[in-house]
Order: sequence, then C-alpha cells, then structure tokens
Amino acid sequence: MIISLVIHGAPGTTQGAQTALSFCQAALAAGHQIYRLFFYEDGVHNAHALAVWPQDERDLHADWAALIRANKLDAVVCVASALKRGVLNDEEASRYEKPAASLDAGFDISGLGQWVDACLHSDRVVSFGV
Amino acid sequence: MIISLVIHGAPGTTQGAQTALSFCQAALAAGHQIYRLFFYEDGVHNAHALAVWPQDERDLHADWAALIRANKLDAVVCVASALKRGVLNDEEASRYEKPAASLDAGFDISGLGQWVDACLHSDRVVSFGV
Amino acid sequence: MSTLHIVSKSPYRTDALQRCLALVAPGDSIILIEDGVFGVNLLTPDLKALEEGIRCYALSEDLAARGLSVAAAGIRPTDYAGFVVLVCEHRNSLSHG
Amino acid sequence: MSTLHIVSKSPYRTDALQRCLALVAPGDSIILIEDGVFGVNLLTPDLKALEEGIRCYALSEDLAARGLSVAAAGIRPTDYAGFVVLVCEHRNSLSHG
Amino acid sequence: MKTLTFLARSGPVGSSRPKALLDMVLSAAVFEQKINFIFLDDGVYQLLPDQDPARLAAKNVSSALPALELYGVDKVYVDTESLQKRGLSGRPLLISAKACNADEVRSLLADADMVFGL
Amino acid sequence: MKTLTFLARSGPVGSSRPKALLDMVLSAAVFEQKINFIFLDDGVYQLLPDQDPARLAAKNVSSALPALELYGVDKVYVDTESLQKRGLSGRPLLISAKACNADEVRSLLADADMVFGL
Repeated sequence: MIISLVIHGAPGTTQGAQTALSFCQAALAAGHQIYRLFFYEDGVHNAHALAVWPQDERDLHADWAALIRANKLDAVVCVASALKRGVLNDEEASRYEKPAASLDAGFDISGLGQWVDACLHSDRVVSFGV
Repeated sequence: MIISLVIHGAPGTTQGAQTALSFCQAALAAGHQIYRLFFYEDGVHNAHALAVWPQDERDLHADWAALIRANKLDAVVCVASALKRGVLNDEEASRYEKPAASLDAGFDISGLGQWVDACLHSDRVVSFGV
Repeated sequence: MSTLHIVSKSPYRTDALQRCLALVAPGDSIILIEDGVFGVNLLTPDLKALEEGIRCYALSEDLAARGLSVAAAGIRPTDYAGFVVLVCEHRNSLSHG
Repeated sequence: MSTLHIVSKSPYRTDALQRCLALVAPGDSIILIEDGVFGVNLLTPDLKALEEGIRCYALSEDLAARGLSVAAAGIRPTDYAGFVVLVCEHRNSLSHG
Repeated sequence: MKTLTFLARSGPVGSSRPKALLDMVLSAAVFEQKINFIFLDDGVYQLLPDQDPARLAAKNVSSALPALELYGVDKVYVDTESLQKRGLSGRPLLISAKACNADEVRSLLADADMVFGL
Repeated sequence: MKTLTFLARSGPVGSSRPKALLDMVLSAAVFEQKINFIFLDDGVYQLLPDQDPARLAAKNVSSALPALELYGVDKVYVDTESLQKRGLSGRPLLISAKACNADEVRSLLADADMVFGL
C-alpha cells in the first residue's frame, strides 16, 4: 500500500514522533511505500538541525535524518508551522533577514498543498502526536 | 513581593506562555519585583531568535524580548531543555559544532541551579504552561 | 491562606479540574484560566468543597476571549491584576496541567 | 472494515478513550498506543461495544516499556508490524488526541 | 477526488489546534476535495458568537470560519450532544451548521477516505 | 531553607515530564532544600518494576529514581488512591515510598513554600 504520515509532535516532549518513526520503519519493512512524511505544527521541530541530544538519550533528529536518507523518503515541513517555530531553510532565513538557517538538509519546506497531495496519492494517511 | 515565573509552554502552540507574559506585566504594574523568568522544557522556544511570525498574529517572541529589555528582567533558559530543542547561544553552538546560534540576545542559558536560586530568593514561584 | 490552585485545561478534555478538586482544602482558592474557564458551568454542582470556604475565580480575559460569562453563582471573574493579588495572598500555588 | 481508532493518551488524564468509545462503530477497531495503553485495565468493563464485533489492541512495545501486560480479556497485544497491518485493513484511521 | 472528514474538537483560543485544522480544511477545499467538517467535543466552543480574543491580543480563529462558505465547504455539522453537555444548546452559532448526533458522525467517519481531528 | 513539594503526576514514558520533574527534585536536593516528593495520579506508574523502555530505544526515567536516596531525598510518598484506581494496589514498587492518602497530600501542600507538579 501507499502510506503517508502526518507528524504533529516535537521530538522528546511527547512520544508521538517516536511512534511515527517506528511505524514508518515497520511499514517499510513490510514492503509498503511511504509516499510522504508531512511535519505539521510542533512536528516541524523534528527537522531542527541545531538540536543537540545527550549521548545517553535517543536522538530522534538523527534517527529521522538517517531513515529519510536511507530510504530516500519525501519529508516535507509545513512552512507556516516552521516559520513560527524558527525552522528555516536558507531561502526563508535570507527573506526574513534572520542570521542563520536551521532546517536539516533531509527535509523540504512547503505548504499544506503537499499534505493534500499526499492525501490524493496515498491509500492511507495516519496522524501521530495529535 | 518578589515573584519568579517558570514557563513550560512554547509560544503559539498552547496559551501558557501568553498567560505568563500577561501575568508578568500585571505583576510589574502592581509594583512587585520579578526576580527571574525561568524557561523550562518547551518554554525555551520563547527564546528562539529565528522564529518569524505572520504580521497579523501576536509575536510572543518580540513581546518577551521587549518586556525583558524594558524592565531589565533576568530571563534564563534551561540549558538541558534548550540543547535538545536547538536553542543555542554562540558558546554552545561552537562547542557542539553547530553552524549557528539561535538564542535571543535577551536571554541567558544556564542550569536548574538558577531555578533553585529563584525559589530561594522569591516569595512566590508560579508555573505556567504545565 | 494556603494554596492557589491554577486550572488551565478544559474539564471536558482532561481531568485537571477533578485532580484540583481532589486536593483542594479549606482556605485554598481555585482560579480557572485558559481552557480551564470552560469549567465555569461545571464547578458549582461538583463543589461541595465551595461550602468549606474555598473561593473560586475565573480569569475574565480568558472568559471574554471565548465569548463566555460566569454562569454559576459563587464563581468570581477576576483579571490578571487580580490573579497577581491571589498569588500573593496564598502561601503557594499549584498549576494543575 | 471502516475506522481504526488510535488512542494515545492516558484514559485517567484525558477523555481520549471516552471520546473514542463514543464514536466507535461495529466493524471498527481500537488500538491503544503510548500512554493510551494505561487503558488496558479500563477498557473491558466500559466496552459493551466490544460485543458488537469491535476488536481492541494494545501496542506491545508501549506495554513493555511501562512494565504492563494485557490484563483484560479481549484486548490483544500487537507490535508495530501489526499496527501497520491494522492501518491497511481499515479504510481510514482516526487519532484521538 | 477523496472524501475527507475533519473533526474540530478543541476550543477556539487555548491552542493552535483549531487554526491548524481550519488551514487543512481550506487547503483541501482549494484542491476541490469532498469535505465534511464536524464540530464536536470542545470544538463546539469555536461556534460561539461574541468571542473577543483581542482581550488576549490574540487572533480569532472563529472569525475565519465564514471563509468556509467562500471556499465552498458546505457540509458543516455540529454535534448536539457536545453542545448539550456544555450547556450551549439553543445558543446562536457563528455559522450555520447542521445539527447531528453520534450516529451521523459515525456514518460520516465510515464514508471518509481519510479522517483528521484536532 | 525552603520546603518544596513535588507532585509526579505523569507516566514514565509518554513525555519528558517525569524526567523534567526528577531533574528539579535532584537540583533542589543538591542545594539542600527540604523536599517532599509525592507520586500520584498517573505518576504512580513511574514506580512499577520491570519497565523496559529499551523496547522503544528510549531512556528509563524510573531507573534514575534510586538516585533520590543518594541525594538524600527521603520524604517520598505514593498516593494509595491513585494506585487503587489503576489496579496497582499491592504491586511491588521500584523504590520505597510511604503510602499516603489525600488528607496527607493536602497537609504536605499546606506546609510547602512552593509546589511543582508535572
């Protein structure tokens, strides 16, 4: 099946992002196609490149980045959610005259149109961290 | 009276940070002394300098920065909370080899010792966004 | 007076108000803020405790923002300045998240 | 089958499980995940609905992480792979936050 | 075309959830999907008139609800039991919404390709 | 010296709350404040043995609880009603905690200079 995920939760604070990642791994292992990961609201913090995790805690940022890279997943961060939360790519950073970008290289920034597109092209869309 | 605030909530996502700011303004207006603002857990997002708010929404980041500056408030961001959430000052950014800092200039990064110190030196400590 | 109980979550969505009522003691006060103000309709019937000299408030800014007014007798609207006064009047405060 | 109801919050702290039970229909399934697995003790007595062919699951990784096991009859433990199967078996899913 | 059912379950002011859900609904409308929008649980508070979020220097998500009609979202429902439980039965509502009960919500869920609730 | 009362009200795994509270307790202990630490509501789940958060590749906040004794935090309580309500009465607990009821919790609140609950 073709599956997309909507991730609402920040890493660390609540468990939703962790569940989404494990679900995504299990879906891939079962041979399903992940059409898109859409990070919405606090979920955009999963794409924050400046986060530093203690060595003895699970670094979800690194785990997402590795999963996305290994499986060439389409990972989109909602632009409206991201701007308010300080998750910017180079283009947004320079547009809003901010001194630095903070989006992990594995993620794209785009609008809710990408979420609608995921609904259109997926058999299932599952929400995590609501 | 001498009052300190502990802020647990991110701006925008829930209302706690907004309530804390209004409470702080009211306490100052009533002549009380604010000993310290301690930003903990998701509360550290209030100090995120890269956030960009739509012009028609309330920019809590700007309101905090203005309030802190105008009243010379002591605003401390918990270091353990901040690192995991990508809120770094220059020192932390270079220590962890991150390309940029993201802490607003009005805030300091420090440990929970500053929260204990606030408990010791305040008559009241109120928690917001729990 | 002892503890100011701060209730900031909807009583329909969470058990914050119930947990508050389980711990409130004579001499304490309760203030409903944020989505906690949805409790203005619920509080009185639940609150035998109110007879024990427990005062109950609701933040007027949060009520107005939601188009609500204080319905139940015994709940007093108060503004942020009043919230600050309550914090000062009580020895400590407990935020029920 | 129609809807997979995903319950991720504690039934003691929030009304997520209640809101799920209010909407669940014959042919639907329920999966308890994250702090939702605290519902394993509660679900059966509450659930006349279970008699109507509603299957109920609890995510085994979340149970084990909390030192819990499935106590009530009629609740089946399942792992992430089983969670994926459930999502595929149902037409849609509703995450009760 | 897909059928998307949305459940507005949170109050209008206390969080970003209602705005996040409305943005999803309007985006789906732009792409001309078949939409059911149901206000239930604390979401029914979004329909109250006379909200004054300016008192919090905040924005009113409810003031954006009339946009639903402009975007052609006309299948809007409000759960009567949720209104009742909150003592809001018979109150005038900001936008017109068809009263529905739990059975009707269940059939809207059953008919949906995807469901989103916030 | 101040008297600080802490209420652990959240489960051990689902959020960062229990770790955030424990860090506060241990910091206050380092500064030698008078501490009461009460497990109640979902917080009693933190005291269950045989938790295996490695199944989630996560860290076990409960495994850090024995540190309380090292830091001299010996006023540790568990609310019996919270245990009962969750069907956990009589279960062995990870650390020794004095059983208490709501009246005792109320008096610990009344005696506190400051209260923190997560």
